Amino acid sequence: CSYFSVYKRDLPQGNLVTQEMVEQLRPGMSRDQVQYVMGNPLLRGPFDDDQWDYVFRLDEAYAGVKQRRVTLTFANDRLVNIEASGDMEADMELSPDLDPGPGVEPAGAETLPGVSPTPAPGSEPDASGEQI
Amino acid sequence: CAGKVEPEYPPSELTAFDPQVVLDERWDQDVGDGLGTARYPITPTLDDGRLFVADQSGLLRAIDAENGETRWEVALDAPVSSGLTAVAGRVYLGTRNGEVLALDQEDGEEIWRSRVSSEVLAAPQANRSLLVVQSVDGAVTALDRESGEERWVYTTNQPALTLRGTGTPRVIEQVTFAGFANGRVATLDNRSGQSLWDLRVAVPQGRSEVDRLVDLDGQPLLTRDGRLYVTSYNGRLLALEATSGEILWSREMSSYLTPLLVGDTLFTVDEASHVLALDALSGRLLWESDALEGRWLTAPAFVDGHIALGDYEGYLHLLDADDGAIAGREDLGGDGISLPLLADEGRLYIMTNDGELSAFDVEPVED
Amino acid sequence: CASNEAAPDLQEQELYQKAQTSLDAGRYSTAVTQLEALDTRFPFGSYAQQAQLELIYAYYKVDNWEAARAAASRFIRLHPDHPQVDYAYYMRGLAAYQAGRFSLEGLELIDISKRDLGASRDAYVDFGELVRRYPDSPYAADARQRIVYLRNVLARSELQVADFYLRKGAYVAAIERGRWVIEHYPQSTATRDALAVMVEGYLGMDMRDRARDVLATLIENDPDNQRLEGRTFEPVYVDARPLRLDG
Amino acid sequence: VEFTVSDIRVEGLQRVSAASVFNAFPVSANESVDDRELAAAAKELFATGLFDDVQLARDGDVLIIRVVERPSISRIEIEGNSQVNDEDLRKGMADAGLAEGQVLQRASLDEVQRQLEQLYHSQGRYSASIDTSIEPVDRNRVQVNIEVDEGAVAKIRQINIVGNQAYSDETLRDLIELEDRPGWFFGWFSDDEYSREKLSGDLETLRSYYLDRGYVNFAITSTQVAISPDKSRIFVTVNVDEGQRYRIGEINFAGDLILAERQARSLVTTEAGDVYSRSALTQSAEALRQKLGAEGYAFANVESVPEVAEDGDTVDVTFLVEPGRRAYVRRINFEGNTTTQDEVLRREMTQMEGAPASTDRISQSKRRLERLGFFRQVDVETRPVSGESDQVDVTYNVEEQPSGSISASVGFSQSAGFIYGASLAQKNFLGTGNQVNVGAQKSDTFTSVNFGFTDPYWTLDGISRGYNLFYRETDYEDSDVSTYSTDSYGGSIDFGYPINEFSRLNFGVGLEDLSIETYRDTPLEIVEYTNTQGEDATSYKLTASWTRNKLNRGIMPTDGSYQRVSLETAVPGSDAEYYKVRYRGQKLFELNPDWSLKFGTELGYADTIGNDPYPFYENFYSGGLGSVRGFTGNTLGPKTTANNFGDDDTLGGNVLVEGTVELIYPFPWVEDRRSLQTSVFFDAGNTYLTDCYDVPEGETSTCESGVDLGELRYSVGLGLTWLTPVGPLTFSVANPLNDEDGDDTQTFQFSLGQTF
Repeated sequence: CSYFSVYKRDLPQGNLVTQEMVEQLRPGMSRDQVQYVMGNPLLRGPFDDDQWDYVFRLDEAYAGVKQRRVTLTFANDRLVNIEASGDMEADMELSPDLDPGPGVEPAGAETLPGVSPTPAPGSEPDASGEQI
Repeated sequence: CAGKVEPEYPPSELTAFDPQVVLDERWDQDVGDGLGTARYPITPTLDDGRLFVADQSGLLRAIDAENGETRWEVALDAPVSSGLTAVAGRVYLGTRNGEVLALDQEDGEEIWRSRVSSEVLAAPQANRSLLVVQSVDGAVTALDRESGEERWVYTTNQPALTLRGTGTPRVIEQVTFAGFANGRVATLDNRSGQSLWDLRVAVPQGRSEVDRLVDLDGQPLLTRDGRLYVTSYNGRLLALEATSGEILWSREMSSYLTPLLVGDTLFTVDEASHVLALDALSGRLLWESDALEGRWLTAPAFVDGHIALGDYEGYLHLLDADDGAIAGREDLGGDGISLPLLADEGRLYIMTNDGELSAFDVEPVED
Repeated sequence: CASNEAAPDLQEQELYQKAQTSLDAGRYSTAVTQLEALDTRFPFGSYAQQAQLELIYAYYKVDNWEAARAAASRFIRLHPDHPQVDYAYYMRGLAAYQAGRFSLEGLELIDISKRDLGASRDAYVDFGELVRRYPDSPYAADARQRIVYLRNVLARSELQVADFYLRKGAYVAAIERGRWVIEHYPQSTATRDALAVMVEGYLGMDMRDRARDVLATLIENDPDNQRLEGRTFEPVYVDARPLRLDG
Repeated sequence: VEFTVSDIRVEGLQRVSAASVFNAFPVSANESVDDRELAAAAKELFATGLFDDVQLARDGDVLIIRVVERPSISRIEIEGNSQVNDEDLRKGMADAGLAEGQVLQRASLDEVQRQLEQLYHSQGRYSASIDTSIEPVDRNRVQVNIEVDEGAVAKIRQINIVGNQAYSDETLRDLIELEDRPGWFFGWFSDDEYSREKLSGDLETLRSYYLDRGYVNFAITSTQVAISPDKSRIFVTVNVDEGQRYRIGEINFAGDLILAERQARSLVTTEAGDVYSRSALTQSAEALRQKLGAEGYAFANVESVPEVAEDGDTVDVTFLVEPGRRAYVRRINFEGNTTTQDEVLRREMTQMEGAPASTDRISQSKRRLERLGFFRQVDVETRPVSGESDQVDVTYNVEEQPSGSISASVGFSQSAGFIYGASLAQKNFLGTGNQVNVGAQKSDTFTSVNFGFTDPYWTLDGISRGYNLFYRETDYEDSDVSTYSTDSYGGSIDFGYPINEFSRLNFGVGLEDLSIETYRDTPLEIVEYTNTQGEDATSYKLTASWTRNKLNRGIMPTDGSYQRVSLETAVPGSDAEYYKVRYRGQKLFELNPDWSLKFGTELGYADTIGNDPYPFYENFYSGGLGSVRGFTGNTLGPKTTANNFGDDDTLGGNVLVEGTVELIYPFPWVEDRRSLQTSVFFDAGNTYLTDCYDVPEGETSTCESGVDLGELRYSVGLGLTWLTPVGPLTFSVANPLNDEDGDDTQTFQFSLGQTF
């Protein structure tokens, strides 16, 4: 990223599922077996629980967005359909940034530009007026 | 600022008495810095006219019992913590780091030094071939008397809190009688260290760990005709048949000191420092004296018809063996007496806590 | 008048009378001391249970919300099937409700749904329990009204967070916040906006099939929702083609 | 035998109400019962625990229940306890069901007695004894007396470690807390009082000492605690078996490592050949666990498993890595933000909802909240979601503190008469996270108004936008206050954005219109300047700044660093074209949680563009709070050449040099370090003119130009910053060290609303 561009961070969303995980799935598996392989889906089907969406989306700070989706369909609690889409192969490493990032500009550390304390010469009453 | 511990039995005041005996001090000398703040039971020992004494820093000295002259003195680099035993030309003692030393009676030369499992407080006991050592972790180790090599070890498990000090084993040729902190006495076969029989002397009762202390801290007494006397803390004084462990008689009494047998009378001191005289065959109480209650008396010694005891303030007391009446008293000071006194035909050897050794002759008052 | 420290040897009945007079006269802090003394000294007396109820009321009147809630919970635990236990449930909810309110809330100057709603959540749960256990208790009606108000506040705060996550581009987070509203506050009017959030979230992730399912439910439940033009949904933050539900 | 109960009469009641007997007694009037049911009923009534005895009798068809009420406790009297205070005792007893107003249960009284003795014994007070007595008071109520004789703590007279060869008794005894000699000062500071916890703590210290120095097989074979017959002295014997000293052989990893082996190995602080050290292995395991946490495996578990090789003296270590399931954050909640809006907190989060969890990002977000300066305390808690084994909810609990100040003031000075002023400076205005500065001052000789507003998150990525307006008019016509006056008004707008983890860039543009009024006693430099440059100056200002903020806290930081380089120029087309460069740096070292050392500096250089003189009203000033304390605000630096009527005055300079060293120490007796900070400081600073201003013909200027560091002014003093509910109050007492005549000094200085 160029020295002047705005600092951004990667924005990961969803379950980080991989092709190896999907290959371990077998139709007929129970929900628990699927959960053991893939983990618990963060995004369940909107209304019926027989459809689980394993979506992983990585909105990279200085690059595009990579997304993959695996939709599993269950019939009477047995896995019947596996549908994978998006770039399953792409390497989606999470960038481990450790520093807390720039703080918000602490007011008071610097008087706002334009209001430089132009001193009225002579005995300027200093700011110690009494408190009402 | 933390208060002193209020004793269970407040020490009794010393009352006037008409003396029956005269104590004539023959000699005295200082032995290093004595028993130390931990007051290790470094009891002196006597063997054919010679006294062997030591202090807790490892100073060992041989003294002519008659005139108190020092024969030789040697500095062992070992913190002595147990009583001394002198037999067959050698002196045996135990140390704080669990070592056992054998030294030559002639010049204090170290003959051998070997190791047992923990700190040794009881004087090592010997028979013709073995040296039996009891350590604070409840183990009894038998070493070869000649070489110091370990022959066998008998271990027992210990309660979390025990009374300071350990039992001293009573060793004869075939067996060793040993009392433990768990309230049991065991008879061990000297060939293998296996227990022939063991018996519970005291039963732990009460709520707190302190109430449940049942240590056997004295040395079992064995008579020639096979009777065994064992004292216990918070428990009983037992008279047993030595070969089978069968109980002849028993008396509810708490004592952590070794009893004394004179003829057919058994003298013992209980935890309240009452002195009792019992008929050794039946256990019948002959007399009991509570004149010195609460004065933390030492184990009793017998000299010339009298019972000799030391106390925590450093007084030496003599009671008449027949009726327990106070017959003599001597103030030795020396930060108190905790070691049992050594008696030898009319003469008493006393070592105080800060290491003052003195010899007294006991003569009856000519009236 | 009665000294604050209730005299110890007053008979139970006399002490109870004194507490009643303090309550009637509005001297609530004195009443609290007297009722507390009654409770400790005559735990099994005939007035004990009544005193405990009035103690809840007295704490409430001196604005000591925690003590009121604690006393109510204790009463419910000790006398689960007491004829007036519904009052204890109601007071426990009311104390939490008051603890959650802000002075400026009425002026809409500070929108409390954007801030910590711990106390309001407790009130919502307690009123819910009261209405469920004692549907025809005299306090149920008022409790139901407060539940509606609280439900909207809690739902609105969820939607505000969902809105933030839509702007930020964290679409899974936004969708799940929407689902939370639908699952936990089904009767609140906010469910419609929650559906709209989910549609936009799915559009953000280009999952137009899911978006279409949710949009169908939205149109069915709230055809003239302001996010809809006829059967088309126009995303606000997400740059995606509008979603039209044909047929 | 069966009989119908016509009526029930209860006898023996004293305090318990008949009602409570009836509703506990399952049989009611005109019920037919047999003996078995009656016995069961009696048992049930007894089970209430209210009665010592329940008897049933018959008088014809009337059932008589004869009860003996258990006394209830009217008072509990405790004496003799000093080690354990009354409340703890009463609370312990209440837990055991023994409290005033409760029914007396004999069993619980014995239980309490046993527990108390147990407690004292565990403190080494073996001679403690407790006896209880029950005294009837009236109508079946009793008073319970508990006399406690705590006895003294048994003193330790021996700690004997048996079997140690590698380390001497002395070295080992220095490690442990318990001692076996009375302390040096009458035994007061001694630690020779026995307690079981301290002993087990000491044994653990011994064990880790050996395990950290290669003795893998070190074992404490047994420990004996013995007590003297008079229960006043304790003897501790610890038997150890050191075993052999080992070095590290191979290090390898087992289980699912996730990390690259090279990366994992870099986290292990010990390598083959080093002496085996348990603490090094635990630290390495923890480092690995945290790395895995950062990678999203919040439930990771890492263990170091040493295996002693049969031969030689090496230990092979295997790090067993169980990453557990990758964890996800389901929801992030905030508690305690009663005024600050949820979004102000949420936008600081680097950990996203509905995304892989990273322990680093979760704690990183906590630090970002702390740096806002809005909260006194921030805590974070991660709780697993029930039912979803790999999901967690993260809750940040914040404790808000006032982050700004509201002040109104009435002042009086001979020259300006009454001065009315009000100012509001809020860093978190109404909880929106926006910074607002509004100020107004009115007096006979001047009026000033300023308004500033900054939204740090104008865009979600953290681009901030702020603008500022000010108006200032002075009228010294008839007062002898000052030798000249300036009126000015203007405004500016600026944008800032983060360029990396710690640094921000700001760009701004502003307009300022200034007019100068001179009087007969105006200093000559100013008279000459206005003659040559005119009295009005309109300037178009561009500002740019780079800030790097690594301070650990927004308000009263104790660690970290802060740097800021700013450039301000009046671009061509302005009446006076100049540029002004300013550097401001702070570095703090946290010596320990309460003490820190702070170094600060401020440097400035300004010059004109072209050959017009540098505008004097843009000069740097030094002195006062935030600069060189002990000197009156803005009075350090070159002086003007006095006109024959007026006296000289501070002109300021185009070069600024300031520095400070400050030691922050804990104010005694004050627990809450977060709202009060006290320090001892050494300040230095001054302003200089690279070249003097011209004076009218025929006059000689008294100014000396050139930067002479010898002219730096120094001061030493005590500073205090206190977060009052109204805003941060800064106070300083300073003693100038090398003030020369003409310097304007001020020992006490304070300000409200500004932390420096």
